[in-house]
Amino acid sequence: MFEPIKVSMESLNLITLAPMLIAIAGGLVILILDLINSKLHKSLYVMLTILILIVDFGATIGLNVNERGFFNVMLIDGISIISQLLIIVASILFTPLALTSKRFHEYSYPEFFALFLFMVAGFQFMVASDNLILIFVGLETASLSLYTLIALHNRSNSYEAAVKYFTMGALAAGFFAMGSAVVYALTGSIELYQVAQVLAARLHETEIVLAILGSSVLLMVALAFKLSLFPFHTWAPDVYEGASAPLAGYMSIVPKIATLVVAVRVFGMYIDLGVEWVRDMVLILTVITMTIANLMALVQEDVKRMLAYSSISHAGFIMAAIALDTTEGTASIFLYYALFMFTNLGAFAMLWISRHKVRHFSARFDHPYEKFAGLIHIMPMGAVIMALFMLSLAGVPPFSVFWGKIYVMQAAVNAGYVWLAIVMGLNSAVAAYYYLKLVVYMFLKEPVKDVDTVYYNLSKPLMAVIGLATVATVTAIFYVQPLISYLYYMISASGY
Amino acid sequence: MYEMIAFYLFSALTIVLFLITVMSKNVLYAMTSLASGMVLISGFFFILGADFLGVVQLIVYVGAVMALYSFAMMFFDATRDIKEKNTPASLIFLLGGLSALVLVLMFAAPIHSEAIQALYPIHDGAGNAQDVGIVLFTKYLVPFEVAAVMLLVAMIAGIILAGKKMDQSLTKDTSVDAEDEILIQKDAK
Amino acid sequence: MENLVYIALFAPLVSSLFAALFGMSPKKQFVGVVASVLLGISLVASLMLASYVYTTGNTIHVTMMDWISAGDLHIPFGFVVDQVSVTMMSVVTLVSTVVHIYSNGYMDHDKSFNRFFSYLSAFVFSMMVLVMSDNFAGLFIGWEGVGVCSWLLIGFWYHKEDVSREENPSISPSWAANEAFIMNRIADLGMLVGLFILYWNVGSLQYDEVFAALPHLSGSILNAAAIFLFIGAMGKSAQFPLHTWLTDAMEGPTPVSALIHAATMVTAGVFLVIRANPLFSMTPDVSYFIAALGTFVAFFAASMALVNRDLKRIIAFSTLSQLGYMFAAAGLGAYWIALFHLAAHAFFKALLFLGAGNVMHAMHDELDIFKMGGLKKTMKWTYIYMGLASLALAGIPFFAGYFSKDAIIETAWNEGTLVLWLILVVTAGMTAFYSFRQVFLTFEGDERYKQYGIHPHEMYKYVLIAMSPLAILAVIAGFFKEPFEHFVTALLPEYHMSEHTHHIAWLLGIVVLVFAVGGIALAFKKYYKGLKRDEALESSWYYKLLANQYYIPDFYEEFISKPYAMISEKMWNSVDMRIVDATVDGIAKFLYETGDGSRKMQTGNLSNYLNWMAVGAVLLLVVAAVSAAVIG
Amino acid sequence: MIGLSHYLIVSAILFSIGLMGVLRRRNLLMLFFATEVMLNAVNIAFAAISHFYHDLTGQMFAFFIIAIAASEVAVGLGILIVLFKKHGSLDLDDLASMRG
Amino acid sequence: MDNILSVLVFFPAIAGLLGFVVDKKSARAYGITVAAIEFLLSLWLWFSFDTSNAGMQFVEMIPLIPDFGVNYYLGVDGISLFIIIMATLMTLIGMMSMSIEKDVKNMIITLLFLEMTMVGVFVALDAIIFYLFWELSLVPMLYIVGAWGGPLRVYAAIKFFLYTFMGSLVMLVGMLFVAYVYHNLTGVWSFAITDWYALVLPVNYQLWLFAAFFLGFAIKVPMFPFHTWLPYAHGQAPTIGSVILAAVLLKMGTYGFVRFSLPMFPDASVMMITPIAVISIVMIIYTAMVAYAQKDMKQVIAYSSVSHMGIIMLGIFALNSEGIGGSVFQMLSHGIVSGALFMLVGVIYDRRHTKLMSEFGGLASVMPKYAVIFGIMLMASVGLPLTIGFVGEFLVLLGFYDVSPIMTILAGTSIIVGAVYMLSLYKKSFFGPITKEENKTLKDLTPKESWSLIPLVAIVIWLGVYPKPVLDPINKSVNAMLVFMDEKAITAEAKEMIKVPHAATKTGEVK
Repeated sequence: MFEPIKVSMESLNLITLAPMLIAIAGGLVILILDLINSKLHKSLYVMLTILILIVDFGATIGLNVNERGFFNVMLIDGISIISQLLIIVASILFTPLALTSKRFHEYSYPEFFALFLFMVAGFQFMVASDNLILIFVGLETASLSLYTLIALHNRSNSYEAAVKYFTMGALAAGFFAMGSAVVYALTGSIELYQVAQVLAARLHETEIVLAILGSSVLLMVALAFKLSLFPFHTWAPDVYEGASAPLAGYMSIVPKIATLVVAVRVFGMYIDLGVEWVRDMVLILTVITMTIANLMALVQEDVKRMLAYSSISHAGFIMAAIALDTTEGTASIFLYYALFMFTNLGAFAMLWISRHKVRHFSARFDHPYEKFAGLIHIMPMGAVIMALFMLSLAGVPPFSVFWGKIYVMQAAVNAGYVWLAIVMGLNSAVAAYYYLKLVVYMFLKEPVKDVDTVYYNLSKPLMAVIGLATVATVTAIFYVQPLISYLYYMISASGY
Repeated sequence: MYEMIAFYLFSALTIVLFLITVMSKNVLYAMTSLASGMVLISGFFFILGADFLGVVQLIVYVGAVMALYSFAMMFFDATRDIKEKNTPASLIFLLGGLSALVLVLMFAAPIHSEAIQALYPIHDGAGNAQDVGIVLFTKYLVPFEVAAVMLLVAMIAGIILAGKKMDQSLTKDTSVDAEDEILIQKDAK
Repeated sequence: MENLVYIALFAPLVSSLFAALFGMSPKKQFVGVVASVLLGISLVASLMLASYVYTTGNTIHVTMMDWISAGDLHIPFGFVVDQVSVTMMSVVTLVSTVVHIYSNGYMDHDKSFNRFFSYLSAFVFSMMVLVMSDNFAGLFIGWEGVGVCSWLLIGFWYHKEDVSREENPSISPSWAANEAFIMNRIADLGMLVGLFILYWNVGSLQYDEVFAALPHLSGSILNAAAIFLFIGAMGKSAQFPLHTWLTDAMEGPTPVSALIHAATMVTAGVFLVIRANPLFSMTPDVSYFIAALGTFVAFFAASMALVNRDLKRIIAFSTLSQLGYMFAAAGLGAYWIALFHLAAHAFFKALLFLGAGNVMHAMHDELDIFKMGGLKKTMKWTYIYMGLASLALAGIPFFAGYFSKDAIIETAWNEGTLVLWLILVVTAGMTAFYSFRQVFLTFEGDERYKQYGIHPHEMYKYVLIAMSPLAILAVIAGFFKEPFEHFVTALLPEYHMSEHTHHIAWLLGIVVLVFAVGGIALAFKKYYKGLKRDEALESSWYYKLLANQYYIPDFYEEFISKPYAMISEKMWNSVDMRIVDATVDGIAKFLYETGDGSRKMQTGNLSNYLNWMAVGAVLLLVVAAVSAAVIG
Repeated sequence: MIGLSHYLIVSAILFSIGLMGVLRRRNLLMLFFATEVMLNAVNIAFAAISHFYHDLTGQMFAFFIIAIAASEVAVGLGILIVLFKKHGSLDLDDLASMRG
Repeated sequence: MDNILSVLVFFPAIAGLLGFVVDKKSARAYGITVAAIEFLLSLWLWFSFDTSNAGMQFVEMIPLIPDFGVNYYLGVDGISLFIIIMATLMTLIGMMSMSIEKDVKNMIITLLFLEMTMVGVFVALDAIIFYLFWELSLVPMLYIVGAWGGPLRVYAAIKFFLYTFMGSLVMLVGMLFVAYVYHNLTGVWSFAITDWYALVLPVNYQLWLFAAFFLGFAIKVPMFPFHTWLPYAHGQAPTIGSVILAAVLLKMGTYGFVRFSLPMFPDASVMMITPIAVISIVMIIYTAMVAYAQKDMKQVIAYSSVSHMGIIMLGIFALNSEGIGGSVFQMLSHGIVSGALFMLVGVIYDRRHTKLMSEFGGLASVMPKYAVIFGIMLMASVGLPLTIGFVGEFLVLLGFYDVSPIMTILAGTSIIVGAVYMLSLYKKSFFGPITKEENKTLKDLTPKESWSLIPLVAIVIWLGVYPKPVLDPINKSVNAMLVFMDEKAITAEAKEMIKVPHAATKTGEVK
């Protein structure tokens, strides 16, 4: 009884789908290759993955700003492009870390790379839509892949990590679904641009204030879990510890970028509508998060766990920018992550190359501080690079994270939140302590044990990644300008 | 009228069944009640005119998911009573109660607005499956395909995680390193 | 003439630097000779300048270079040679030259011979800067410079150990040096403040500009400036209550005591008052206070000298007492008389000290006059010199002291300050007594030193010859009073006795003379035949009070030094470490412990994690509900 | 007459029951059951809203939630299997080697 | 050479990088050569400096992040010129006298990087660049204290780093706020200090911003009660570390006040005169007393630094040409004198491995040269005329007298209490008999030590006798600053307190 539906190819704007399709197709190619010949070496898959990601990158960067595609499900605005680019760059940096000199379980699976590419596609979908369904499905695709990748490291800690992450993720998914249901109930739509319109009309209805606030809370719980905001952060240290170092580094960046994009879209909408309560909620959560995580990081005995807490703190730090709801604030998020990415991945890569299969230094930890004691005497170059990363994370100029930090703080000041900037500053000072602790161990202490080389896992590709990260960290001052102007252009173009 | 009876009946039953799922010490009871509850939920879907959804609910949940769970239950040998050191009941009821209270307060409000126009309206004359089909394969084709990828991921994940290859871990085995690899950078010093 | 100014000024500096070159080498006789010659050159230059100024009445003003200029402040290195400064230059260089020559003999066994000359010449240079400067800042340079040299020279025998106050009232040379320096610094602060007051009100520190501007200033400012400048003078000239360092300064080698702590440096305070006479003449209240304090110190110091047993300390107290006389004169407005007494005092006091040095040299550094006696046999010339000097000091007619000191006493009468007059007269008697007590106990009577196994010997000839100019001047200086008055009053305000005073001057002179002779007679009676100790007297409270310097050093020790040390200790231990630093560490510790505490939420148990998540969610929901209720 | 609120309240109650289950359970398998309860509760809400707004979006969402739930089960059980092989237990309390 | 400032900043850093290649045994010679070249370059800067110009010279400006207003913007005026020269000089002298045996190469490289940051702070005219060097200077210092220090070195190093870091982050927020205000008013982003000078801020903004900058600078100075990191840092640092720390790093704080706080917030500065003067007086007297209570020679000098920094602070807030000029001069003098004193303590530490005064006594007998140089430095430290220490202290007290006579008298007690602890130190260590057997055979200064100390002695006396070549350019820039502050001040009170010297008004020296 229905008329045939006529849809023109132009109106579908399929190009908006191209980046994700490339990643998915790449994943399928890897699976098929494995079916054809199961003896192929992992280096092939690594390079293939990188190539696919490069093509993906090319496809993404070629997208036009502010296009919608496929019945308005796809949304290619400025932040979707830049976040996709960041995701792809981080993934490209991550991939070569598979080429360690020692063998680790997950890389023996070609499926690892396929799952990885599906995960990237999932994140890309997540950021490239304002439809809660697609966001949810993308999120779950990525998350399910991620759980698997964690578990594939194949040792007791990684199962534990996967289970914790998975279970809490399932609960968060419940909250996301419920939040979407409330939004849907309020507006009859789950596409944020429609939601915003309807909500704007309904804001005056006092009876449904609770529902509006409640919807934001439920969505917040789900996103805060992903962003590891207090008190939804509890999984993060354990999962980082259980996962392999590169994956932990990856987790501290890519899922957060993707979730931040969603958060910008969702909470930006609420704040734009004038629901100040949401802004307050975000501010309170972020301030608590950066502070508590910092304090807990102070007392860690393991570098990786410390970095986990530090990542939580950084996430809180940057999430605060959402509450500002200014173009600068939003730009600062991406600037920060663009700069933080290299440093943090570099730091985790440094941990990765120092990873032993047997724990020489501590019964529980892979990377206790003692392991790095006196590193300056053993491997001066390694110590210096690690120290650079630590100083950068601590926000010492002129290293990369500093520029992100002042840009965020400037955004806070500009938006009238001077107190927030001061809190950020003081938190950075506290944070400096635990980063310094590692520097102190490396430079100021004598080696504890005379075990074989600390950088047990070193290989040329890893050196290349670390070298790249180092260069990016040190020379940030020279590329911040183009980065800022690009980000600012993209974000203001998409109206945030 | 029928709708009302059905609603209250289904509501009461699902609440009880899910309570059993949550409270029971026995996996078998919990799972059975979960399955029954899901069947009743599909009943809600039918009341609400979402026939296709009801069918999918029956097939996927009651059929596939519960089957998976039963296999898992057998694998884990979890037919015995479960001994759990549960979280203090007071905390659970406090949190559960509070959340229920706030959510109920939220939903008790006149959340429904007549002013809202349906974007993808249900056509009264047509079957639900047709309506769903048209929307799913136009507007929601992309999510649908992504869901396919997601299922593929789930499949691969299930296969490799449960596979034999996971039994032996290269991550912990230092003996495999010697034969490796082209990319070795020997002696980092 | 400018060259002469520079020669007079820099010859001592050259001497000092030359000696410093050999400062760490063993004794080199030529160092002493060269130093003495250079000082002689300075003396000659000074005398030539003096004669130039005397004959022409012109003053010489040279500006060498800029020193400090910041904002509106401009301080040059400028030197002025006028009647006052040339007098001081002549006195300083004369005494210095004698002391330099004397030191060649006195220090001949000291292994730090060269170093000594370096310090001594440096002192002379500083003193020359002090007296020659044409501005207050330059004066302050010299002021501090002599302070440092004094510190170096008092502590010359730095290697001596600290001993208890009972054993040696000055504890040790290094202790005495520090005491002198720090006490002077207290006064210097006053002086600095005086400078600041002048600068901010006048806009300059040049003498001529300041003095020219004084009439435009208000009385309170003038008073404040005068008071603070005088505080500075009190330190250098060891006026009560900053006097204790002077006697302790006797720890230095005796030539140092002669030059610095008798003839020159300690008179810098008097010099300052004389120099700044336009200021002090405009502040009669302050001047009167100066006179009163001077008088008090004259008596006060003399009283302590009465019972002291230490040869050098007696002379030191006497110096203090005479400084009191000078201040009395200056305070009463008789600036030229003060200056005259300053010069005369320099000669006979230096002589007295050098004589004491001879005795010390002979007695192997024994200073207790109770252990001496009968030295006249071996040390005839020294006896003569010291006798002459004591006569001059006692104010016996026609010796230098008679003219200068009597004039002061006369001034006190003339100003109608009879109380001051009376005290000064009594003090004159006491002065005569203690001077001759010392002379008799040292040179006459039984030879008590023998039981200590000391074999005294007379000083070298050339040393004795070198001392002779001082002896001659101690005798004859008084006769130059008239020309001197004429000379310096070209610059200083004239001071004339009133008609009435002039009329009874002879009577006043006789009164003083009676006291002086009475003092000598008493000393003769008690001590000429030898030492007879009077146990009853020595155990009396007043004797003890005097012998212990009115317990003032003990008072300072108990109520200033020790509390200062104690408070310092407290400040460090209790305040700095326990409060300030502990707060900082406490904050850090608090943060760390908060971290440790909040880490407990990471139990590792998934169920707890889920609980946290639910708690967070429910809490947010409840807050949302409450807020909604509030908003709605 | 049964309105939207009725359905939504049922959904809310079921959601809270699921939440209580998540909080209460220490056995991972049973915990997964509780998450299923939560998702199902949401499905009721979506279906009801869809019905009252005459809008298909809600059904779409519910449809995808079912798909997601199914995938989660697959992956979750996969992880549980490796965990069980390793630990021989599904009790959460045995699973706390990483803490602090 | 117009880009001499860039050369000055980056020459040591590049040399430091190349230094990794240099052989360990030649590292010291390499370092000294580089430092000497750098010093000569800084002297060249002085000779090509136009002393008649009160403004910024050798200005370099390259946009770095134009969208954000960050430029590579360098320049010197009379105020910073000599601090730069002092920094290069003290680095050179410090290296010459260095007695470290362990990891000399690392030390040299660290020092060269430190030199870059030090010079950078004083030439930066862009707040972000200033902040960059400011923070970066902590890192080499952390390493120096932490790696070559005493038993508590790690604690001391971290305390130093975190304390300063904390303060400067608050300052950073202040900078960002100024930039924000500037942007609001002009529509342009700029972090250039010279642009900021043109901002006339309302008084309440000034006060808050003053407070933010104050925290950053005051910790660095260090002002009471933020000073407790200093004794630890000095106590634990190796000699070279203490020398650089005391000579240059502390000056960054006071320089910051002169460069930022005064010209940017003239009204707030005037309002803060009394509180800051009170703190300064507490610093002067209290820390002098604490210094007197110390048992360790180095701690005495460390606390004396705090006391002297109090004088400098007081002079800055005299807000007249005498006071500020005196302060800037006192920065130089304190740099050289305390640097020398730390080197001197290092000399004895190298011989005896202890710094406790009770371990010594009578050193003047066995080490006469050492005692002489120590004595000269001591006299300079207590502010003896004709040494470098007097000029600054005199001008500061003179300048502040105009603000408050009573406070000046209280602050003036520094010449007394300073003498008390320094003389007591000298007496305890150098005077008296030699009580310890091991002190009897101590060697006097080696040629290496002498040759590093004698230039300092020469400077101490030269600038004490003839400070004009240094004081004039300083004075010129300070006068210009005062004229400018006076014009900019909003409140009548501030206009009255900021004293423009007649010299500046007469010649109409307006920037």
